[in-house]
Amino acid sequence: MSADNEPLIIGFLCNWCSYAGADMAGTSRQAYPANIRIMRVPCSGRVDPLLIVKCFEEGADAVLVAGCHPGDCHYSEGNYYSRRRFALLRELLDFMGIEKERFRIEWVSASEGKRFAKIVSDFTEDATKLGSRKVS
Amino acid sequence: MSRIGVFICHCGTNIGGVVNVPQVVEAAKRMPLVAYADENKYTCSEVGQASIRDAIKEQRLDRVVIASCSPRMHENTFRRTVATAGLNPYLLEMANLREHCSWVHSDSKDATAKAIDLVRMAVAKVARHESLFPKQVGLTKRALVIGGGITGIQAALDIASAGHEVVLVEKEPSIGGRMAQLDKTFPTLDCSACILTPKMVDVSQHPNITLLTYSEVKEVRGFVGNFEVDILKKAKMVDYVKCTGCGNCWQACPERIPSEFDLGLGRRSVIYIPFAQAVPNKPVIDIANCRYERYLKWKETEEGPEPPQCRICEGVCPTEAIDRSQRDEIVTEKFGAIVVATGFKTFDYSVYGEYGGGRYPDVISSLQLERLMSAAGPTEGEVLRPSDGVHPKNVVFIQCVGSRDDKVGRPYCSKVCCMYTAKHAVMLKEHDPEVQCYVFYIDVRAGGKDFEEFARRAQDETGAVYLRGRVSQIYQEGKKLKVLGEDSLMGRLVEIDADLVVLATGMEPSDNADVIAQTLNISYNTYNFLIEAHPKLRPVETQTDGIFVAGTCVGPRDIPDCVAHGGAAAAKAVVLLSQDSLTTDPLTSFVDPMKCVGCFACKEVCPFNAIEEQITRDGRTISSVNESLCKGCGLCVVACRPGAINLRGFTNQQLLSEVLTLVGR
Amino acid sequence: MAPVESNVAKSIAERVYSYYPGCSLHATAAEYDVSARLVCQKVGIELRELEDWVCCGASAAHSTDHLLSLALPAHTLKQAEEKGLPLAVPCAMCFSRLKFTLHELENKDTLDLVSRAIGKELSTAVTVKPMLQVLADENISLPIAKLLIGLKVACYYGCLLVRPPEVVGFDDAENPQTMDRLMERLAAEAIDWGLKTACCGAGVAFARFDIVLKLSHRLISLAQRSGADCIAVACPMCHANLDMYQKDMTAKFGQKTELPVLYFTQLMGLALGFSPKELLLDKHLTDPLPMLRKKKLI
Amino acid sequence: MPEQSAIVLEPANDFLFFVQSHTGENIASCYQCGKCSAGCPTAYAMDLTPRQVMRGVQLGLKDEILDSSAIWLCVSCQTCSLRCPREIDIAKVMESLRLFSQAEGRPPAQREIAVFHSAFLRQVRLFGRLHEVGLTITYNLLSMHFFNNIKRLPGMLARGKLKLMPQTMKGASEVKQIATRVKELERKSS
Repeated sequence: MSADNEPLIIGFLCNWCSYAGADMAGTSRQAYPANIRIMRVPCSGRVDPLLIVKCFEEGADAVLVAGCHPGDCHYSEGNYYSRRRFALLRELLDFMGIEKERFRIEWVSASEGKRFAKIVSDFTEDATKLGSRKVS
Repeated sequence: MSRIGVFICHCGTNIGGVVNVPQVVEAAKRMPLVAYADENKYTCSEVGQASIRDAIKEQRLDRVVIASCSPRMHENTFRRTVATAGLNPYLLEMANLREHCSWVHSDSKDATAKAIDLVRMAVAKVARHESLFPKQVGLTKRALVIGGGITGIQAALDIASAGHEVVLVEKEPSIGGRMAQLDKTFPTLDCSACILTPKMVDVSQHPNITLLTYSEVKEVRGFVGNFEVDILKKAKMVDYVKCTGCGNCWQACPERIPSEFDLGLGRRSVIYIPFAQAVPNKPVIDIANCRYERYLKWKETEEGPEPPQCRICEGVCPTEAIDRSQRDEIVTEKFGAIVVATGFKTFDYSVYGEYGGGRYPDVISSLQLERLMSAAGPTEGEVLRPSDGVHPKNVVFIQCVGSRDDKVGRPYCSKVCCMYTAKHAVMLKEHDPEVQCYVFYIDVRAGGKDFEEFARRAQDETGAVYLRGRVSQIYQEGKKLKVLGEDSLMGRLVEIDADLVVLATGMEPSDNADVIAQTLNISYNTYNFLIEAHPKLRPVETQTDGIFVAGTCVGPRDIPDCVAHGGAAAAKAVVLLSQDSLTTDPLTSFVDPMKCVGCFACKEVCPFNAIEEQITRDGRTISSVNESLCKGCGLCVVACRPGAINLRGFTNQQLLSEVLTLVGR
Repeated sequence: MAPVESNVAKSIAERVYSYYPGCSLHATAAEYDVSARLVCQKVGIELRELEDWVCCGASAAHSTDHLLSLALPAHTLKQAEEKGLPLAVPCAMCFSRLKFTLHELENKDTLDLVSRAIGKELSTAVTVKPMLQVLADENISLPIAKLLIGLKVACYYGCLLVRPPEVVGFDDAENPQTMDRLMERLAAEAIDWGLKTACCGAGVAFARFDIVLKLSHRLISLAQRSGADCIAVACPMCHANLDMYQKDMTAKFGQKTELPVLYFTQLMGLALGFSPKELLLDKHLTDPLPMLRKKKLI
Repeated sequence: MPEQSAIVLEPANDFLFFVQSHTGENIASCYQCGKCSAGCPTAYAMDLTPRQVMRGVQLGLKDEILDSSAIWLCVSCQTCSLRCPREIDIAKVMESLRLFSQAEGRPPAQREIAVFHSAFLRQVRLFGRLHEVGLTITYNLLSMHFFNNIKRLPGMLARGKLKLMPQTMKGASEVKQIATRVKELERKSS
């Protein structure tokens, strides 16, 4: 892992809104820092909190989960579950000694390329401030 | 030991211009299980695809990673490519080097580093891919159409004419819907009944259509191609086999109550057909209001005074068709596709206290005016005002009643009011040249073929005075109605003494639109309008396969749009029904029977009721996934505590391995 | 409207109220004050006037000084709060200002600011009711001595009693019924007319007399043409505007404008057997006595 | 009517922003249906109808609005706010505009009304309660309509409707204190 991509951010993007939103950022050339590594999942509701914990455990500096706006879920209610789950997770992270600012959940629709770029830029900036996590 | 081939695309300079592709190729070659790596100028080109096919054969590759554009762009293309080379199409994984990398990063070094990571993730994931095979399921080649308005009629006729059986369910005693209540239609002014009635008759005579009037859909089970529907057939108390529709009964019936069809302006008998051209042209007994039924009720308890026994209808019926033994019954039918066309009702203007809240008899809705103008209406086409039956001379129209008004929770535009009001202005003038119409509007929305011309006609030819402003108050002053408005173009207040005020009430979904949506498991918005799968590209589909929506139950529409919409829904249904079997997407979740403890947490989160209970040989009740219903969202996977459920194409192991290749040491 | 019901529900138990007459009732609207006290006494409602109530500031304050417009009513609300009784308010303007203040005090910052302004810790735990609502309570039995049979009353609510609904939470804003029902309980006929909540011109009487004349005349003439024998009001300002200037109206608009304007409490008083003198019916500039005699009600 | 030049629109509409942030009302959402004006009892006497006032704010025409007679002729009857289909509290906006106009020390377009208000408050500040005879006299002096309402005084006095001497009470001192505290607090806030 090259030093340039620190902080390393892992992004879980739902296939229907946010992944498409990230594509839109591309087609409209909305530049953002290269730190994020995007994984495609069918729905933000598919992202297992334990997987997030695993990411941190393995040394990721920050994790972003992005899904359809509440109410717009392709599977009608998936993002409601993720919203509740990850609200809890943030608290849990703190408890585990991982700053909860390192984890974010955002709603990005397929048309919000600009917004996606902004979110990633801001998040990268904040993550940089928090510094890289030296896992023992 | 699998052999993975990696193909990296330059996409001209789109990727190659930023990402150092050769470097990525070299890195790929050093990745575990990668047997071959190569680059292409344009992978999606025929040349590019050919090179992949050749490589698969020559290098005996059993898995493929293509690092190019977004999988949303070309995944299917490349699945076909590897398939033609004899590989299972699901043994492909893509890395998005364009939209997610070269197009958003300018620093070549960073971009290349990221590209390598993305490829590494894809390789790690594809190594855990399995061959997947779409399933085939059979289907019932019958369609259910819910709602017998013009939209449902059109859909039913089209599906039936394509050779499929159709059951048309209508909750009223007759089909025809709102259009049957209209007098004339804009902008052509042809008589509504004259163009609708033939279609209604076609429905009743079509060999492929079964018409169930006075019936409602109660429950829906199953999935696309294989729906099972419970339909409630309300007791008509009339044997339609014997009944000839001679009309003796409804003429003889002594009871008269306000007619729903005439919106309270006229009265109807208790054994009745809603209107003269009703289809079927056979009556039902409105049990709640029938004297004899009331007597029978009394008989059970004998409390209170004995009501009169009537049974006149039975006396005058020449064919003894009155059948009091009838009871509500539920029939269950099988369908492959369902078209929902439950239509609209007009906004209840009584919430507008400032317009009298229904206190003033001469403040009526546009639909009521239609009944007054209709030759078949309560006044035989004479426009007489309800209070004293005189011909109104000064008529004020108020637009946007129950539209574009947050105050009453209806911020949307109902689309048709501007046009039908123009129509009313024109027609009133034809009815009585002395009539002067005043139309209070906010904007005249006349988008549509010949609409603007028609809207102009109301002003240019019939001299209707259009005033730009919303009326604030109406109050009775003697025999006149005082109407207070502002002409916002002059910035001056306007007071009109009107004989009749017509409120252009907006559209809202029929009662229980939400209930029906719930039974069908399709979504609806805050106003209970049904939500289409995509507002532009999938206007008649829903998120539930095999269920289609059409007409005003989706949103305000005029008649031509409804007919087109109904036709479109029919076409989609026919496409579905004309298949011999249905292919299901294999990217579904599946249960490991050994791990499942039968807690059914999965069942609770599943939005598609795809989780079914299954009894194992050793007698345990566990979940199993109905793969025809599963859409592969993966909610169940996360909900499953023992980790018994997994999602094909996105298994826990696959996601984990992606993460580990990224951060694992 | 939830607040209404809850108030009504509470008032079943309520027979004792703090009383805030307001400036007008100590002067121009004495007859409202007197009749209200008499009627309450008769039906067993005890009114305890707040000792040190101050002016509500009326439209003057809230048109020119927002904080003052909250501080003045707040001072009165504080007294009511200390008394721990629901507050009965005859004047619609006062009622409106008190309700507005309560509404504004929902906001924590405003609460603190106003508390500092009046130098006392405020709370919003005060029930404020218009006299109309207090007396129209179905649970209060009316020992009626004379039924007002044959009397056609145009009930006039004006603006401030019913608007804005989310603030005052009383009756229907477009077609209120409280006074109509009350009049029917007295066997009078409440006529249905379209301007029961229209504005009479309110506070501009001094500055733009012409406006008050025009607006009040519109009301009176509609009531007249709708066959009313009198107008019943629940607001001193409405009463002043409708009652005092009828001669000017006749002069200005030609046709004779003459329609007695009574406080609803005076009509209740009549029905409950008080004499015109006790009810100060002779204090109005438009004399109601001839009409009442004609109707054989006195 | 003075000659009018074309409206010059500023790209940054400070006035609209100012009014919206101070009232918390979304004036931009007004679609000019005029229901407010149609139901307004005093609109007929205004130089701009309430709808036009909203439009003026939308376009940032600060002077036209703050110098208009409309904002002073509004009697706060709330009819507009009750019926606005865009749920704008127009009466509240009008009230705020009056306050802004005064804060800028603009001469009120309806002098008498402003004078009445201050006369009224003067009474309240003096006695804690309103004293109508006092009010009438002060108003007439300030507004220089010396004989306004005088012809009605005898009739009202005869009917004991008016007391010649103001009633005083403990509250009076209270009100003075409140008024002064209010002034201080306002000075601090501004």
